[in-house]
Amino acid sequence: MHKTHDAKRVAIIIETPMQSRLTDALESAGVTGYSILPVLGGSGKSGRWSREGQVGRAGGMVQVVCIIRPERLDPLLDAAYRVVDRHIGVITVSDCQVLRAERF
Amino acid sequence: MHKTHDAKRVAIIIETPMQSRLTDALESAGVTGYSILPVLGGSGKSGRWSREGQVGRAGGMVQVVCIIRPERLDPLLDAAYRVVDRHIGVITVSDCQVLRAERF
Amino acid sequence: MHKTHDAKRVAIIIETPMQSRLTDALESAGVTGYSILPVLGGSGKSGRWSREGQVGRAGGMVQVVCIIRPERLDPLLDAAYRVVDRHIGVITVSDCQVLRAERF
Amino acid sequence: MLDLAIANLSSPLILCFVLGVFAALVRSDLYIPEAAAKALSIYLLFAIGFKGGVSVSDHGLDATLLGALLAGVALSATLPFLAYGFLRIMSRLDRVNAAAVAGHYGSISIVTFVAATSVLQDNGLSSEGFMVAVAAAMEAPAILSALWLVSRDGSARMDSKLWREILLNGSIVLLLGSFLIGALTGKDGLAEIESFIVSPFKGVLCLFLLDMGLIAGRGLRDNRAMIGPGLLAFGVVMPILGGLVGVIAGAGLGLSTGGTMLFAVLGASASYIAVPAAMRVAVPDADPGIYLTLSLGITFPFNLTIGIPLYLAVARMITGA
Amino acid sequence: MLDLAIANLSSPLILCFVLGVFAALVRSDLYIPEAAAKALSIYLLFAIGFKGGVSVSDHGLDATLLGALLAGVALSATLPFLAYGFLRIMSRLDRVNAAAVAGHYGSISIVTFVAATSVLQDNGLSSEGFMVAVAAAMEAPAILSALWLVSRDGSARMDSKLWREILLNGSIVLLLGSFLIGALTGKDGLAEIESFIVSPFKGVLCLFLLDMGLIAGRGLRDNRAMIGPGLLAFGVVMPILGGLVGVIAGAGLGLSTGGTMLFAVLGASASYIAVPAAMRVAVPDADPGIYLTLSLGITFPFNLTIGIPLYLAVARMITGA
Amino acid sequence: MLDLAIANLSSPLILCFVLGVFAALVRSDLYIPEAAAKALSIYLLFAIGFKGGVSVSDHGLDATLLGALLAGVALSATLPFLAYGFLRIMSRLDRVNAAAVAGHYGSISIVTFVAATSVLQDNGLSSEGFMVAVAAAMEAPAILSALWLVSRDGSARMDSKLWREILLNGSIVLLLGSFLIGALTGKDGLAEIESFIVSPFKGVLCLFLLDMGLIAGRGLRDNRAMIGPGLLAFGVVMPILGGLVGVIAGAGLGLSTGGTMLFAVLGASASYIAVPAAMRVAVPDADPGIYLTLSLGITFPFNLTIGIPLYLAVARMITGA
Ligand SMILES: Nc1ncnc2c1ncn2[C@@H]1O[C@H](COP(=O)(O)O)[C@@H](O)[C@H]1O
Ligand SMILES: Nc1ncnc2c1ncn2[C@@H]1O[C@H](COP(=O)(O)O)[C@@H](O)[C@H]1O
Ligand SMILES: Nc1ncnc2c1ncn2[C@@H]1O[C@H](COP(=O)(O)O)[C@@H](O)[C@H]1O
Ligand code: NA
Ligand code: NA
Ligand code: NA
Repeated sequence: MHKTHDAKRVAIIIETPMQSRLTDALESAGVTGYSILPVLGGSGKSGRWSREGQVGRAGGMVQVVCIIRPERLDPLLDAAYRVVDRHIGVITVSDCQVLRAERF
Repeated sequence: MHKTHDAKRVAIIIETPMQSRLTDALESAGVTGYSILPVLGGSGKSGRWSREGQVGRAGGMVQVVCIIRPERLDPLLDAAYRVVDRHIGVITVSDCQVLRAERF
Repeated sequence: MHKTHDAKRVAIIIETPMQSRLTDALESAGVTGYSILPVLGGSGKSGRWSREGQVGRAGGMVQVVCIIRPERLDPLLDAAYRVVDRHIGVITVSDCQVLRAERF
Repeated sequence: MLDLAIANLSSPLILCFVLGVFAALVRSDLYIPEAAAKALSIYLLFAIGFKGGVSVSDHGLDATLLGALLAGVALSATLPFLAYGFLRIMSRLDRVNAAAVAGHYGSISIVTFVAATSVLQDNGLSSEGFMVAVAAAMEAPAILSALWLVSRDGSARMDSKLWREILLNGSIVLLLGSFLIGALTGKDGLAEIESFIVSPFKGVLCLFLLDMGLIAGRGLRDNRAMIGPGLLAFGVVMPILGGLVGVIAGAGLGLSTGGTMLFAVLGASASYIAVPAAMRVAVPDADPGIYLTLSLGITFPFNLTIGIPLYLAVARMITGA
Repeated sequence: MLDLAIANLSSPLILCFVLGVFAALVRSDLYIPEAAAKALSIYLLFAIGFKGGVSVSDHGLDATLLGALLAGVALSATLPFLAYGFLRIMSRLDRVNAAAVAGHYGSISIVTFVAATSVLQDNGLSSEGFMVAVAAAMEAPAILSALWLVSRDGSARMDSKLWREILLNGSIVLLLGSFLIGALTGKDGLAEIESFIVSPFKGVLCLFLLDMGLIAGRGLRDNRAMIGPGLLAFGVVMPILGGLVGVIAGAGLGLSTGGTMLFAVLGASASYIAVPAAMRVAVPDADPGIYLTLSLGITFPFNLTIGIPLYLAVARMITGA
Repeated sequence: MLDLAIANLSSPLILCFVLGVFAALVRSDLYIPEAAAKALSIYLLFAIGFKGGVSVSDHGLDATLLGALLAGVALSATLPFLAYGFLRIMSRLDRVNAAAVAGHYGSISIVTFVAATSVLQDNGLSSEGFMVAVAAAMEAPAILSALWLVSRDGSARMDSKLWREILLNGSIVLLLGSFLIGALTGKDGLAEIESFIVSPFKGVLCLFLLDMGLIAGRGLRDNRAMIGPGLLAFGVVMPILGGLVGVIAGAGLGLSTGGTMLFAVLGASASYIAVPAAMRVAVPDADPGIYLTLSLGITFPFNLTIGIPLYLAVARMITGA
């Protein structure tokens, strides 16, 4: 059996123009790793959107995913919250297990 | 500490030609928000597939992700199930916490 | 109410050049289904990266997601671990529920 | 005829397709990104539609257009029944899969059409510009026939949303739209964008066929097992039959040799974009591994290499050119 | 003028845009992949910048360039105040949304500019090559004015990072960069890549306008409800006003008829890339459904169809050509 | 030579690359989508391969081809040892990283090759068409040498799957495939697609070099710290050395001035696609930040700006042209 360790998976869907502000804030908050996933479209309070045929980045969103140790969750959420704040965006946290915990 | 609220994360991997039927059904079921993520390829009972070089949409799949309040899960699954039914597709539900619960 | 079944969601972020080795290993380990999601960029011990404008595949990563029955987790992790081993990559496991369990 | 076949086989177009098939079969990681392939297809649809429209504005419309449209619709609607019959005889496909496959063969492949126009041009032959509109008109009727064949045992789902999707699918809208733009702007319009849609056309088609080869090769590689000898034979015989019916329709309408040959190509070619998408929605139980492999992996290469010169030769014979 | 408008309306460029709008309104699934649309826009920026630079290297620089740059910056910075005033009178937009919209109208739309140069060319008119640099210079100042308008009640966020993003955004860097490359390499440089950036230009623009039509149509379809009669009127009146101011500036600077018309187009057009991105960062409370729909769904089509020939006619009148 | 260097530096090609580096260094958000960059590279490989093939079909094959292929393979296989020695002396890289870097310098960069053919053309020089095949042949052997260097302490993993990936990687298959297609279809084939693969070639290369500049600049920005003075020196000295060996090989084989210069470019250039991918699989402990920054951030710009004119001058001298 593989030894796994408890961790938190934070997923933040955020507008593309705010992406670098978010990752900068995460890095300042001591987050050492994250991945950015594309989002093709969606729907929410501010209506439907889709990336198809768009040229500018204003209209799109991305999903930033961080796997972190549970004890680091609060500073991360603080940092993320400060950036997302008045912007549209969805922040979710879920439990997970990681292999190779020494990398986190 | 940030106040988080229990929520459900429903992820539905579905064939691209069925995407708009699914999101229409979700909206009819009162789902107020979802995001659509691209899927590059995969494998399952019906074999391997990949989006590379494809022109038509028949061959691809997307992942529709909804974060919802737990009490809304059942109508959502009903709606999703009715669409996916005889189609290929994977529906998973997991627990998560959301910030800014007022938005859901 | 829909009958759901416990399952595990394994998400493996791995370098693109290793993708086919990973999926081959998963298939050998009896995994019957997985999906591959694109990753646009990220940051980790080995620095920041982004797919923008890249021509080669060396620089990118993908996320391989498998939904499996809990009892199949260990062989899957064995297989994944053997491939990822000395490579960069993140392996997480989380709990989820699936509909249509007969398909897994 | 043999000369023509050899000339055809040694054109860069075919060789690019062959290269793609080869690369897929040896599992090279050569690939064309989805967005690039889509962009190439948009270019080809736009260019072929526009040029068709210009040609109509040039030569004027006559009664043949209406006849050709009607004949095209009739062909598209009836060929599936023929195909279905053959499939039930020649293969062990169940009704649902046979109907789904049949729908593909009533409808058309626009790349095959495009490749055929390029062969016509190499042979110094012209054709009726409105054939582009006929091609667009032939996309959908076959789907209806296939669904009718399926729905007899209740496994097809048809709704008004699907109707809209079929009739307003991107290829039809772009093809007819650019056809209209070409018809409205005529030679002047063409002059403005000629060096975009005319001169590089064949080179773009080369790259697109490379991509088609990659996809067809991958399909063959992964789904070979699904295609038994009966289906294989169907994938070759059906286009010849459809081509013959097309030739007769074209010649009967009094079209030029080029137009007659294009009619044959429309009859012979099998859809691999519009129909598969509709089948996934309406006939989810039909296996895409069967209909896509047949259409893309067998019939498309057959038409590209042997079919097109064959249809041209027959069209020449029958129109006495 | 009417002739010009009709000629304009029946050019492939406009018709491609119309096709896109139509496809979006009938909910066809026609789309141009994001990567392809971005590639087309890079091509257009590169080509227009390069050709502007070559033209400057050809005709030499004179004092007018500086004057034109200053006038452009002034126009971009002041038009938002005019727009803001109008919006507060003509519509019920709150201050934040009014300011955000106003910023778009001070800034410019490079596709409108590109389409205008293409109309000039069709009319055998040339223009000052440095107008490309003026266009680049006009992108940002309006954002500052808009933010100033917003920040009076503290709802705007401005930081140095945003400044860098605005001033070094991809379009500006590519436009000015290729302008400089064109200016440095001159006619020889142009000769090397002419068959890439000159001949296919208009065709590429056609496809890009098809995409713009798709996006504008989708915006109109989804956000129609947000645009009341007041905003609709603003979306048409404001470009005419901005165009007039631009004509006056251009003629005042002694520019050619072509240059004067381009100045009008810069004044009349509204941003839909740089300003929206900045607004999302700095003024998140403003609703993109309003400013994008106005800019892309109302003003862009207006300029493309009626505005451009109108500005050309006025420029001809005022420069006495 | 100085003239040539200056002419080279002021060509649109180089300036586009410089623009890309600039944009990356000032952190502009200018970017070329991955799919578009990939499409550009497919175009360039297809065009250069095809033209090489046509030229071979034109001039016929002679014994030199075989000699050139063998010399190329030998060069690719041995240069890594030279590079490895240098690295161990000039830098503090450990064995694994030194071997990984060395592999890059034995292999080749096809864009550098493409840029060099374009410089040749500007100088009115032709070259042996088969040099394209030599380029393809030189991609892989260096990887073997590098793995041999690494595997002495057991840190490399080699399996048959990796072999297939290296030998059948997309670039090699496309380059050799289009070379063969060009050789088979000859001048007639070229005539069919000339306005696609010849006329716009340089413009496409401009945009591709813009993208290369963006990537190289981003690499330099983020990984500057990894490149000490020793590695920096290596990144400049090694291509000169490799270039010299290449010139000697080319002249020794009796190639034309152009062919000799291309041989130098192959020797001098460092891989940034095929080898990095192989290294990630087989030598995961080697740091891509080092080998990619060296190859793309130092050696590629050096070759593009100074190297190519230098190799041309030396080739002219040695071949007495
Ligand atoms: N409940 C949700 N689940 C998943 N994604 C959501 C949800 N709500 C919003 N989103 C995403 O966030 C974007 C903006 O949401 P909103 O701020 O509600 O307009 C939407 O377009 C979706 O892409
Ligand atoms: N267990 C699984 N985990 C993740 N994705 C799956 C799984 N099973 C199926 N899929 C995805 O759904 C597609 C269709 O699955 P299937 O219907 O089994 O052929 C596959 O190609 C995968 O992309
Ligand atoms: N904690 C993490 N959360 C999410 N993604 C990560 C994390 N750590 C690493 N990654 C991803 O894995 C890549 C390689 O990580 P590393 O090996 O740490 O350089 C990063 O660039 C990210 O895309
Ligand atoms: Na047919
Ligand atoms: Na303006
Ligand atoms: Na080399």
